[in-house]
Amino acid sequence: MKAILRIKRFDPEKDRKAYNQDYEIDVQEGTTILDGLIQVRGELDGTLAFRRSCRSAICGSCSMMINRMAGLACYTQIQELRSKVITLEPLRGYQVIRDLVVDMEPFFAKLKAVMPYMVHKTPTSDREVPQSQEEHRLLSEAITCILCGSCSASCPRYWHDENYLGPAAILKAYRFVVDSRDEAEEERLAIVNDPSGVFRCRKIFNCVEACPKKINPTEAITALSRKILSNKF
Amino acid sequence: MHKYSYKNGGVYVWFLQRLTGFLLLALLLVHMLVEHFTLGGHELSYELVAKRVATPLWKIIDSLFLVMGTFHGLNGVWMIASDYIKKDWLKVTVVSALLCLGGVILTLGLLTVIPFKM
Amino acid sequence: MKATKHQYDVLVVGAGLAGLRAALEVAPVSKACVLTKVYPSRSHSGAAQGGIAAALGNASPDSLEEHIFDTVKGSDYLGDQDAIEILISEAPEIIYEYEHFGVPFDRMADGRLAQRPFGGHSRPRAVYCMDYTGHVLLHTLYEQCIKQDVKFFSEFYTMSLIIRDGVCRGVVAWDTQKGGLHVFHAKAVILGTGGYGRAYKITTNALANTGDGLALASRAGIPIEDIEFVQFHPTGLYKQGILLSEGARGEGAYLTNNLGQRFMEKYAPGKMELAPRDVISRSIQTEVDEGRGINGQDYVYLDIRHLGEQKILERIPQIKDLAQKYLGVDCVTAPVPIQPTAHYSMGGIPTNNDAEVLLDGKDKKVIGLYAAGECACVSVHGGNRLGTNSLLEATLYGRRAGRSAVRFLRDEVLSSLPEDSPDDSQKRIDEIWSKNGSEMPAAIQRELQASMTTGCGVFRQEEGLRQVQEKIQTLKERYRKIRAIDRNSIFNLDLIEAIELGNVLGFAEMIVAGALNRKESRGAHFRKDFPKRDDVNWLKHTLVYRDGDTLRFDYKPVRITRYQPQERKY
Amino acid sequence: MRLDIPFTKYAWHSGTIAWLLHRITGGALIFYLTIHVWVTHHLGKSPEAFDQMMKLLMHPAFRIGEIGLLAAIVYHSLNGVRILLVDLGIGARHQEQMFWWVIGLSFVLCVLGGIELFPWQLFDNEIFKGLIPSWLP
Repeated sequence: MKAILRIKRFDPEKDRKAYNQDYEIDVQEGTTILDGLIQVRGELDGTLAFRRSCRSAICGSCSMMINRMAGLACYTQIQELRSKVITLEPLRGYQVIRDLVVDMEPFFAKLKAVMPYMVHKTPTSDREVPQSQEEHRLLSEAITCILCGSCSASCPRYWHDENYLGPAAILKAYRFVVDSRDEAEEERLAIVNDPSGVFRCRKIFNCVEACPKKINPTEAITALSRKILSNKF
Repeated sequence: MHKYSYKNGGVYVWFLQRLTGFLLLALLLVHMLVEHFTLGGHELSYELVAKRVATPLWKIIDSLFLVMGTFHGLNGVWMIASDYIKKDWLKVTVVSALLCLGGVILTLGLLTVIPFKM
Repeated sequence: MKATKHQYDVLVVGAGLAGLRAALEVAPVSKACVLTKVYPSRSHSGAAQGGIAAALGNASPDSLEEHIFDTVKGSDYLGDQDAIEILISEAPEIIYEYEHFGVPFDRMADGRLAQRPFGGHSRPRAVYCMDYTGHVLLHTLYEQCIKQDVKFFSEFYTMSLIIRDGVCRGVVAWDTQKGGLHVFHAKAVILGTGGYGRAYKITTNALANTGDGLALASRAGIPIEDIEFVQFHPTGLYKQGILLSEGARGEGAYLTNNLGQRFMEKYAPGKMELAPRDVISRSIQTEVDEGRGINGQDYVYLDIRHLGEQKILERIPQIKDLAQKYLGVDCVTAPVPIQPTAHYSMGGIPTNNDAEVLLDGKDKKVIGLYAAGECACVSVHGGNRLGTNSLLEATLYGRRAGRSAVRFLRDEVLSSLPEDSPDDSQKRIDEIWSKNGSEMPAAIQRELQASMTTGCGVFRQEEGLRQVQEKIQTLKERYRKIRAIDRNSIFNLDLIEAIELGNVLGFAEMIVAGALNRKESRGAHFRKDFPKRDDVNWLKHTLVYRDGDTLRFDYKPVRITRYQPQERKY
Repeated sequence: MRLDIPFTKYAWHSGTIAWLLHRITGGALIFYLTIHVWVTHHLGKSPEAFDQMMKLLMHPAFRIGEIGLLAAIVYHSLNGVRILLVDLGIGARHQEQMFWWVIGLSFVLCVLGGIELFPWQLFDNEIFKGLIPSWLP
């Protein structure tokens, strides 16, 4: 079977405008978009640039717009899409570096802004800090985030506001706020209670649809909102 | 880069928007029950409406409805606008315009409801 | 083209567990930075699933001695026992340090860390977080690096080490995002560059795992130790090679052949599915070779059904997701097709117990150069690594590398930077760009991988290895005529892939030569023509030097302290 | 460079539709509220003008407008409840089902209210007489 990848190309050293280029590739059962891209690079056009690494949906490198929806190239099978022509574009809401490669620095900068690390204020013993299985279960979803950026790239609020923390960063804050061992809840809530923080979420749920790890960032955002509110009373 | 850490990023407004939304819905149900079922079946006449509006309880209810509706609505408009506006001066302009509009609606509305006599 | 110059106290190359852990040691006390060819959170340590070992004795009584013995026995007595002892005795400290860093390890009912059984370990001692252990460890270390404000150079591809007169003075790196060479001048360099699974067709490794660190070292005249020992993970997703954690078998999964038998009772009756990886991989391969693969094909089943949906979702959700996504198999209702897949390199850059790189593989150090993790060979894994020991080794020896570097910095002045340092890298880039050949790098890589998988896989023998050797020679010829059409500097994947292919070809040649050279079977290295272990002649480490196009072998003895070699039976 | 594809070109999920409809109906309602307050203020003092206005409002065009108003109120309210449930931490995992419930319920309520509000007098002429079922009011 054949399929066409319609890839948004842009090379800052040559092009003034982005343009679409079509590549016809062979598709078998199980061929992913990433396999298709590797085929294009290996056989058709060596100048195509994209990020890739683990090809098993754990590193988060190959996030891009697939048929106008943010997702991982390695986690999307071509036959599953049921379209003859598949459009591939760089992630929305990010600066394009070249072809499908975007500048992730603002994304990581936002992650850094939410104090994404465990804070112990009371000294710890040389053994583990105890945690019950119920407390641990609260984390089990948020810790699987791979920081691929698909959620932020799917969020209309994120597209229009370069300051908005976005689902991924807020989810990271949530992961520490609900961790029974962490002791910096107040500081972190103050950060996400920014004019560009949790209250800018518009409950569009695109992030939930886009997440390759099936995480629900909206739930995390509302949980933080409620925590901020209840701390005010 | 934006510095994230702010004491109040809109938690009260966020909460009020949800609270007023909920109360508006409750009042709307009361309104529907009274207006269209108890009084229903008739064509609306000045007399019927005026009799209701003139009672103090209804004055309070109507005023509440007006105040909350104006807040909920104009804040909603501001939420939509703020998603797209990036320039500070434009933000200030839009907020002032919305506040003026809110003032006009509230003045006109309250002037209609409160002094109303049969 | 003029290279941009930077000056630091310590450079860390690679941002996996070893690199990040080393960075955490050096960053607070010196001017340090991390160079990584992907973003730090993308490193392949994150793909580890099952757990990290330490004899905490939470789930059952345990002792350091048992862990040490398991590791020594697992290594087929090729592991250096003093290094293993360090690894095992500092393991609990590493686990608790991780826990304090914020790793969300799974818990027992009483709030202590839960532990699960793992292949080759006689006790349940793998501390884990579902089947995302590597992922959470990597992200936690990255978070700690953010806390320490570690400076990262993301998407910088390190092209060469600057070593003059046995002193490491920095590295030359290519900025993938913007293009251009950068010279990083430093007192100390720590390598944590990971493995080389991309030499094989069926592999668990990422597309980025092209063994660049080994290439850097061997080009600088440093030998590579025990490179013939390539671990094959028994349970890779059929055709994809994607890792399905040993944690599944730790939780109780079965391996079955086309007759529905749990065939491991023939090969390791004592341990069944929890035998070490080399044993299970060979068993699967034997079943397949003798026609007992499912439908006569080259795979067997990993059967998790009896665990029940709830336990699967709680303990191994990622496996369920991967099997569903890539094979369309729901492991709750159907067995998952699996095959052995290239996973880990026991060998690497020779280091001593303080993670200092050894110029002659024995005792002469390269001043200011350290290595840790998969790219290094201490050697704690010997002929075969036990599952969960690698995360431990990467972290522990990453930390030791960092500490050694800090000790070294105290009384060290910055040695001068050679003027010609970027020239060699520039020459290599120019050379690739000047080629106007017709050979597709992707085709060369594909043929190499196919040839390595058939000729230098789970089972090896002279004839097959010779064929691979010849194949590699022709591929190297073809590599001289490759086509690299992309001349841009911004995100030039063509250039990087061409360089990586050169690296892959280089160490593939070493693996095959090493495998041909070692005329015995030990651990993961199994020669059908020499099926017995030969302690008289081969209880020693191999060191391979590269002198231009030829390879030279040297050996060093195994350090045996407590446990004398005996027959290895499970 | 930033490629800004219009947001309408992003894949449409139910959540996007719910969000857009909520904004559109909300905008319509605040517009209505403003007009409503304005009109009642000017009519509030005079019974004659009020009754005249009521007559005008019986005009088919206004009745159909009122059905639109009803639809807007019903959808905005029900989806408001959906958002409230999400914000309360109850509904974040069921937002899609809730969206279809909102659409379904809105439809039912609009049909019921629409039958009540529809200007059936439009059909009070020879051409349509035969077409109207006898059970309709």
